[in-house]
Amino acid sequence: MPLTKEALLNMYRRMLTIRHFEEGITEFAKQGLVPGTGHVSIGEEAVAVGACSALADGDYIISTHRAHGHLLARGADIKVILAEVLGKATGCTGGKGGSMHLSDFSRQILGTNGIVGAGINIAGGVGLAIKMRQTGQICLGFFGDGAANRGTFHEGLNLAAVWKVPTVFVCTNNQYGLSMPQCKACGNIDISARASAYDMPGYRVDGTDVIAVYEAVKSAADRARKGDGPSLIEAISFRLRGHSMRMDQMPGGNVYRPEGEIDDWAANKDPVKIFRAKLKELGYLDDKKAGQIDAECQKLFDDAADFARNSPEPAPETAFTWIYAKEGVK
Amino acid sequence: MPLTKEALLNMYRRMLTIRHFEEGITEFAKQGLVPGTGHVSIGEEAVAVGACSALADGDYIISTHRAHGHLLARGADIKVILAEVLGKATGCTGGKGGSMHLSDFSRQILGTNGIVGAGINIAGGVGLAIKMRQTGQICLGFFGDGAANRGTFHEGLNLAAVWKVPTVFVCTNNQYGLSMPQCKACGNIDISARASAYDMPGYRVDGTDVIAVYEAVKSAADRARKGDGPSLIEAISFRLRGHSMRMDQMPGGNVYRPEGEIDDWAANKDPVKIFRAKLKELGYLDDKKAGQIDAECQKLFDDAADFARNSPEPAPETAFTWIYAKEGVK
Amino acid sequence: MPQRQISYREALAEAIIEEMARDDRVFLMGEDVGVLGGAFGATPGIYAKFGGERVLDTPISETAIVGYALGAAMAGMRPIAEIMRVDWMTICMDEIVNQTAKMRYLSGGHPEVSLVIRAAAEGGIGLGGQHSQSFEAWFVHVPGLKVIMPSTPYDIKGLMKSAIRDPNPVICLEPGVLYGVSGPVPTEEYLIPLGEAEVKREGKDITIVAWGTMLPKTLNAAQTLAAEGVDVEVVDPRTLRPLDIDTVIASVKKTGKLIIAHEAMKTCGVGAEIAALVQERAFDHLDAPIQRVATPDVIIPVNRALERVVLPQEATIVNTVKAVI
Amino acid sequence: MPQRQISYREALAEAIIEEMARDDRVFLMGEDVGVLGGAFGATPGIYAKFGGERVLDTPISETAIVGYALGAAMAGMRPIAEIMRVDWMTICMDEIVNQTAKMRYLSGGHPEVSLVIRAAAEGGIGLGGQHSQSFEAWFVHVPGLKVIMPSTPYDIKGLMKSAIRDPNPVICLEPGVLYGVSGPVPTEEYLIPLGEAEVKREGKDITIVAWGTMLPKTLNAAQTLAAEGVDVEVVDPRTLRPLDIDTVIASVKKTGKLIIAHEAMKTCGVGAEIAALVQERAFDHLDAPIQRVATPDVIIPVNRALERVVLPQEATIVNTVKAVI
Ligand SMILES: Cc1ncc(C[n+]2csc(CCOP(=O)(O)OP(=O)(O)O)c2C)c(N)n1
Ligand SMILES: Cc1ncc(C[n+]2csc(CCOP(=O)(O)OP(=O)(O)O)c2C)c(N)n1
Ligand SMILES: [Mg+2]
Ligand SMILES: [Mg+2]
Repeated sequence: MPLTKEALLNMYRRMLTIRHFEEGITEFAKQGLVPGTGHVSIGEEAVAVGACSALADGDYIISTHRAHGHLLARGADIKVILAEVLGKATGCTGGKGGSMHLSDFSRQILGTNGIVGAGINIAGGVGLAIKMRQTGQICLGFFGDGAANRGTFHEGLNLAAVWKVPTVFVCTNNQYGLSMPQCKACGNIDISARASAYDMPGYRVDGTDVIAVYEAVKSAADRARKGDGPSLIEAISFRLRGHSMRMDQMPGGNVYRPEGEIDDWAANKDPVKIFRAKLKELGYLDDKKAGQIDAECQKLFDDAADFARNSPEPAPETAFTWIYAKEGVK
Repeated sequence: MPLTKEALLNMYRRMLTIRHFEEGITEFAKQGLVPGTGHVSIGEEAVAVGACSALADGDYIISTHRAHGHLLARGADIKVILAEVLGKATGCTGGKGGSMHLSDFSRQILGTNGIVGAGINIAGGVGLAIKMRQTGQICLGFFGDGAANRGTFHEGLNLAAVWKVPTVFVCTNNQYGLSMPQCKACGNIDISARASAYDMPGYRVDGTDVIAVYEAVKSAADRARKGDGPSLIEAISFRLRGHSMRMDQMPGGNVYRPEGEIDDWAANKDPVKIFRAKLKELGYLDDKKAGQIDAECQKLFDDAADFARNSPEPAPETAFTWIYAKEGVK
Repeated sequence: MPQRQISYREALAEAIIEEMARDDRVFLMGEDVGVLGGAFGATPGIYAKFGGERVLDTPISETAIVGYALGAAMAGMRPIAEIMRVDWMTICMDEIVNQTAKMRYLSGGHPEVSLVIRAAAEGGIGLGGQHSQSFEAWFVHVPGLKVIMPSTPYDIKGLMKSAIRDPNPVICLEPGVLYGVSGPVPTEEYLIPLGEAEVKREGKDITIVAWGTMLPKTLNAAQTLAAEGVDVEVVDPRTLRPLDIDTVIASVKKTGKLIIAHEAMKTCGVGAEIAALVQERAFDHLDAPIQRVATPDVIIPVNRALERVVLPQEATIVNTVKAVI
Repeated sequence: MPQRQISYREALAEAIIEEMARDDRVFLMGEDVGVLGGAFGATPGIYAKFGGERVLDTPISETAIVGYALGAAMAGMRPIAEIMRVDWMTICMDEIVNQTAKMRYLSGGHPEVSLVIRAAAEGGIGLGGQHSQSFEAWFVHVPGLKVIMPSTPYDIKGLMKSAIRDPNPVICLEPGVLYGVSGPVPTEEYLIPLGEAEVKREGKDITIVAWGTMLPKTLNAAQTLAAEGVDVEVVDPRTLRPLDIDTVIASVKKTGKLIIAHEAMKTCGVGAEIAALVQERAFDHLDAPIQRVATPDVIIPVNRALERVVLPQEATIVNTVKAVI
């Protein structure tokens, strides 16, 4: 069943919302408004939106340190997410987790992680719970090309295969793990091929093509929902910015990137541009409509920014809460 | 270059020495002479001897908890090893490491390990040192099918491939990791196939055939020595005893094994029997000669047993040594 | 209450079986927990009762064991994850410390991260340096975790049941040498709240706080000393985080003297924390410096005689008491 | 000696560069240590000097980083392995604790296991719960390891050089917030022996033992207090294992009062060990209970104001001193 015009335009909207969000917080970071750091996914929006569009209501996701896009693609409240990135009381963890710890339990977004590769096993475990509880959901676990070299990738995918849990593993291969080009970090750059080690289907898709990502994840999700077990999807994409907002500002913070690479990629690999062109080709979008959508998405961010910036700082006593849940037999 | 008659008979002697050693210590364990436990490799002798016979003097090995065979195949002193298994002062660690911590630094046997899968990275690191020092050695790292599901397998093999270290990874797939049948422990039982994830050659060989193991390891060793990097060899073999001497004696300690499996395997998969038949077929062995060799190997063990049993217990003050090396600039 | 004598491992298995019967979110996972009932036979009979759907054998993948347990807990289950020995909790410290312990906090207080991670601990079994350790101090250092270390059949049963019901992650360390030791356990159901120490023996001359393998050794030492006229009070914290320091302090206020006995390495063991707290809160009640009986900072040898040299014994306690008194 | 002002990171890089030039067995490995010079820029200039043959970028594989370093050490090299942050040493605790720390012992005393494992530690940078921890107490609990935690450019240079030459595994924890802080460092070569504390400020009224980020805060507090007539002696252990307790005790015998200040969580931190040792060995010299200034048992928040609420500050020290005096 091909995606409708409306669905496609919604996907475009989501991609653009992510883009505006991350360009916006990059500015905020320069102004010193972001505590710590944050990792923008500019250039990777098609993976977030393609993958999340393939999910049903009630499906879970588990994500990484580079997660704003996943959260927004999955429908989390942009205001709450932005407030969290700014460390405000109205953020999803009241400013205590920041950009690396975003979640929305009302939407089954079970959280992101500051430890690379830690989410893979957690996503498998969510799949295990789904299977044991027979709820018909699935879980989507995002991770990066760098994370794919951690032992947790191996243990997590193998166990998922053994137990046939309904988890879809989505690797955003943005070609770098911090300063490490993917081609120097592993013996075989084809991460999807590792799936065969676990007798699991593996797909390599163009991560700048939101529809390709959608289709791959959709079929993996269908398979998982039917009880046929996990899949691994590798989406080739491009990190158009520095590793983190902090490092992007640091002198030498991008020293490891070949000269011209970012410009070249921005010109040729930008998924938003690519999708916009595609939608125009399909006749779903013209310049006017594109301008309108752009303005809408910018406004979403601007409203969120008003909300977040005007939100209170967390009260000092909140530093001590949530460490333990209250006891009590349930 | 095919193996000479002499070489083959020496391999047979080594296999038989291991067999007698492990049957002997099993008896000792029943008599309560073995502190803690120990893991015999009865049924897996062809892997130890085939692999170690493919090494040159000066090559390193790193091994596992199930290591007596590797040590003896590599030429360690049977007396010292037996003394260690019995926890005596004359053992290779003076009775402090026991069966799981055997080594012979004069023969580049850098040790065995009580932590499943921990040796894989260490073997890679030894390979790294060889490469940096350009000594022309190689390192052989043994591990089990169970260990292959640990994250260290993934991290260790990937990095070996990236750095092209001269390490040969040998997986003894004896079909079980403790009570866990290999077929239930991983998505794809073909461990050798995982090598492709690292763009490394992977071979699956019959681990009851000492010559097949020798040949596979020899070609991997040659490749490593030439600077072409690591390989993974999976040798299919059969654990003809319980997981450990302790568990073999425990009621229910073998409950997980299908009825008749051990007898069946002992009848059909015993590498010593198989090799003996082969040598006879080749005309290298007759019953008389076989009897002689058997007696020789038994005597090796008996002499070692005399030595070890008559060796002193470690002195109490030795409990406190070797924790730190003395400082001093070298 | 009617009582029976059952072993530590039977009491542990009973606790798990009762809770699995009571709450179908509870399940057991780990290496060899299935038909084998645990590599140390710690959990017999559970698989026979509940089968492979709720007793899950795993591959040798310690990061996956804890990571999956955590994920399952976040999606509403209440896993009991066995890591065979605390020595290889080293492999999954990220999953325990950075993930499980912090997940509720880092998720805005939303999920109940209700799971138990169990492991055999301590030595005395001739298994050497990588199989004889006790890292309770590491876990006690980590906010977000609770830590129990029960030493009797009665305590493991009552505390394990509470741990399974607790809405927080609980680390349960089980002294491996005690699995086969029997003691009285009621036939009726009971719970022991986490965070309550027990005075295992009343006395007036000196307080000894002891847990793990050191608890039975301390009780024996107390008997020996009683014959010599020294009346020892023995306090078993049972839960190490949160630590019931009040019970310890009340005892010290009575006796004026304190020894802490644990099998873990002396330096930076939990004994140091108890000593620090007691000198802080009962400074004027102490008649003598607090002493610690613990394994000196060594690696545990396999040879049984050497192992006895390094692990603290009954005699070590007796001698320390005599030196303090 | 002629001195210059250089930053902590420059001093650290100098130490490594000098030792790599001196001994070709020494090399550096870890994530992003190559052209980037470390994710926190902790090791600038080393790659430019020695290139990819001796400065090895690794994949994100913490178990391989330490395991390979260990294997290389066993085969005669002297690696310096960087784990970017101590928070993810959780991933390779088996490699550190069961392998590296015990390898010499479990190999019959044969190999020199000479390697350094370095990591940034502690918070104060707004990076939150998984990026702000300090686990020195865990490593101090492990026989076979040495642990250093230098807080000044002078100390990191002299101690790092000694650590690289030491025939044992050394864990070096570097307070991340101090990388950019400058201090005097001689131009000539010098070494600081492991295991020697330094009295960073002499005083007669009270002793404060402090390390990591707490050292500069304590020195500031001491100045504030001096203005109010309280004369604080500040002892920096610099090496936490082996700990130079004698210097601490000598100071306590002089002042009669002790505070220990560290950023790690209070419960089961190294402060507990020092308190336990001092009350044991200087019981009669203590005029007041030993106090600990540490992070209360919480998870570190990202929000900078909240982070300041939980991490101990100069004022915390000043107030604690006033309460004790
Ligand atoms: C276990 C661990 N090691 C290292 C880091 C530091 N670090 C944070 S992000 C990152 C790169 C991750 O690469 P990848 O998985 O490809 O994700 P990307 O950043 O490209 O989205 C590194 C090394 C970390 N947070 N956790
Ligand atoms: C990390 C770790 N997990 C679990 C154990 C307990 N254990 C010891 S041997 C073993 C089975 C290992 O299986 P495999 O690697 O196939 O080797 P085998 O015993 O078959 O030779 C297990 C689970 C351990 N020692 N280390
Ligand atoms: Mg990446
Ligand atoms: Mg096996």
